[in-house]
Amino acid sequence: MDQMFQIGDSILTVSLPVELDHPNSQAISQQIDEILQEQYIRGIVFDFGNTTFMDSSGIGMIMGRYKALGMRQDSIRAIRVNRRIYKILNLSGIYKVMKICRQVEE
Amino acid sequence: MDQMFQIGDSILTVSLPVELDHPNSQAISQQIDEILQEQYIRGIVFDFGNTTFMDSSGIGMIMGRYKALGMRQDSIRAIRVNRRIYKILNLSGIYKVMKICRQVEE
Amino acid sequence: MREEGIMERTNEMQIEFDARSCNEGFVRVSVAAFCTQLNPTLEEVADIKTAVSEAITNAMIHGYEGEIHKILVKCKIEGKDFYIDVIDHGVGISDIEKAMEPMFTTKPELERSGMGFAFMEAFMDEVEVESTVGQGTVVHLRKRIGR
Amino acid sequence: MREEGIMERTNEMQIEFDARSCNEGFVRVSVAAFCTQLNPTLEEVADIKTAVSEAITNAMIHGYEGEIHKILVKCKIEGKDFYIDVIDHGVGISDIEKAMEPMFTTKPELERSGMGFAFMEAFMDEVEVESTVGQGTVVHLRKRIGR
Ligand SMILES: Nc1ncnc2c1ncn2[C@@H]1O[C@H](COP(=O)(O)OP(=O)(O)O)[C@@H](O)[C@H]1O
Ligand SMILES: Nc1ncnc2c1ncn2[C@@H]1O[C@H](COP(=O)(O)OP(=O)(O)O)[C@@H](O)[C@H]1O
Repeated sequence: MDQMFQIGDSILTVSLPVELDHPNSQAISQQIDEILQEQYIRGIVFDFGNTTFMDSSGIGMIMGRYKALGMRQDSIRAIRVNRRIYKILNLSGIYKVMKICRQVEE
Repeated sequence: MDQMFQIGDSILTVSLPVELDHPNSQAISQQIDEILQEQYIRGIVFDFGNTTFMDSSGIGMIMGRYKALGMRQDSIRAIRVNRRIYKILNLSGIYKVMKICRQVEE
Repeated sequence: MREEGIMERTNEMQIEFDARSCNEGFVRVSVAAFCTQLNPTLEEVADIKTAVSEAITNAMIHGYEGEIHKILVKCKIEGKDFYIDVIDHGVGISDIEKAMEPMFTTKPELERSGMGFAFMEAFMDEVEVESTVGQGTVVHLRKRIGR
Repeated sequence: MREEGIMERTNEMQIEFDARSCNEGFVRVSVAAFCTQLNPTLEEVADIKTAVSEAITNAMIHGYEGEIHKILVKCKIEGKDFYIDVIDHGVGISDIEKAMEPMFTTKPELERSGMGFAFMEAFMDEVEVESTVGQGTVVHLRKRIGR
């Protein structure tokens, strides 16, 4: 699980799992919150590079972390987002608070 | 479906599907029997190169074709057989009438 | 009934499972595997998986509030239509209209986004909810495949 | 029951489906996906898929003789044991001992090899059959995962 989390320059990068569903979102929320308690983190990058499935539990997880970081502008970001995940993120309205960088698709 | 069957020198080579189960075995039996009615075939090579699943319906299909060819020695053969399929073929006793060539596994 | 003719266009299955979150993945996979008979696109399969995931998560979190009881997922193929009913015998919903509003959630403390029904509606052609407080909830979903 | 403690080692699901041969694949996939919770090896998953395939094919071909009725597959995880019951309400088996002999089949004209029960026994740790003529058949399968 530990390669899932990387920290550099007070930015936490989270490699999200293949399926960002309810059980996985819950587990990741917890793990991120532990890290946030241990050290100063000024932003979180959600890496969707491996993620092919996501539902509204994932949206809840991201929104929750945005709140945990104090709802500061530019504090969260999504990278390597494929078409499907992009659609879901868009639909949720979360793009209003999170910059989304799309995956280069083959 | 047609690339599934190739004929050369009166030998029919059948590229078996990923899952050689009951519905697939039934369909293949029918298709082979049509070919056997149309032209002279002296042997059948079952190519398991893509096959990862097989159950006793597959054994029934092979035995049925062996009978359709007159139960002649060396009239049927299995090639590119992986470990799993090899186990199943062995268990069934079909190796007594069919030469089995194994897949080179990585 | 013989496996021929008009009846071949109908096919049914149902899965009953414990309301454990570890079961969500296998239920999605099962429903997706069943609907491949309709030759859906990858996008259509993803839509169905997301909708099913929302409905069963709701049954666990809201319907049963984390207790372990049975959830029933009924699937039916009829022509090009794929029907899914997700049934729980949990607490039920008092105001269905309100529950279906985007962003509305009764469990913000569990980080629910309130987008479950909105996602179901976005990805399916029909979403209908029947519910009786104290008795449970049925979510009817329908999607036409291959348009 | 809360989702904690000792109960986490038990988990149940069941699938009921039409006895159409096009359903065999999805049922195998569902059972395999459910049992991944036990962290099985690929070989163990393949064993389970083969055994389930044999039992449900039998329910269709022998139990219901091609007619479309319901087949029920019940799965239970208990500790390291995976239990599967395959249930039909078909013609039943008059002589179970004979039926289980390798190479014995009552449908040679359908190219049955008579190896179905032999495969189930080879790939599972336990195979038990209950049957009543005219009422149906239950095949109990058990496999211990991770030895
Ligand atoms: N199966 C259910 N049983 C009881 N209440 C439900 C059920 N499904 C949904 N609800 C209610 O509807 C509300 C909205 O659901 P939804 O749009 O999926 O958002 P969320 O799950 O994020 O709360 C829930 O907060 C809950 O109050
Ligand atoms: N569910 C069932 N209902 C009725 N008869 C069955 C059932 N399963 C098995 N049988 C009987 O047991 C015999 C042996 O089954 P099996 O070993 O699977 O071989 P096969 O399916 O190739 O005939 C069948 O030919 C059939 O007579």
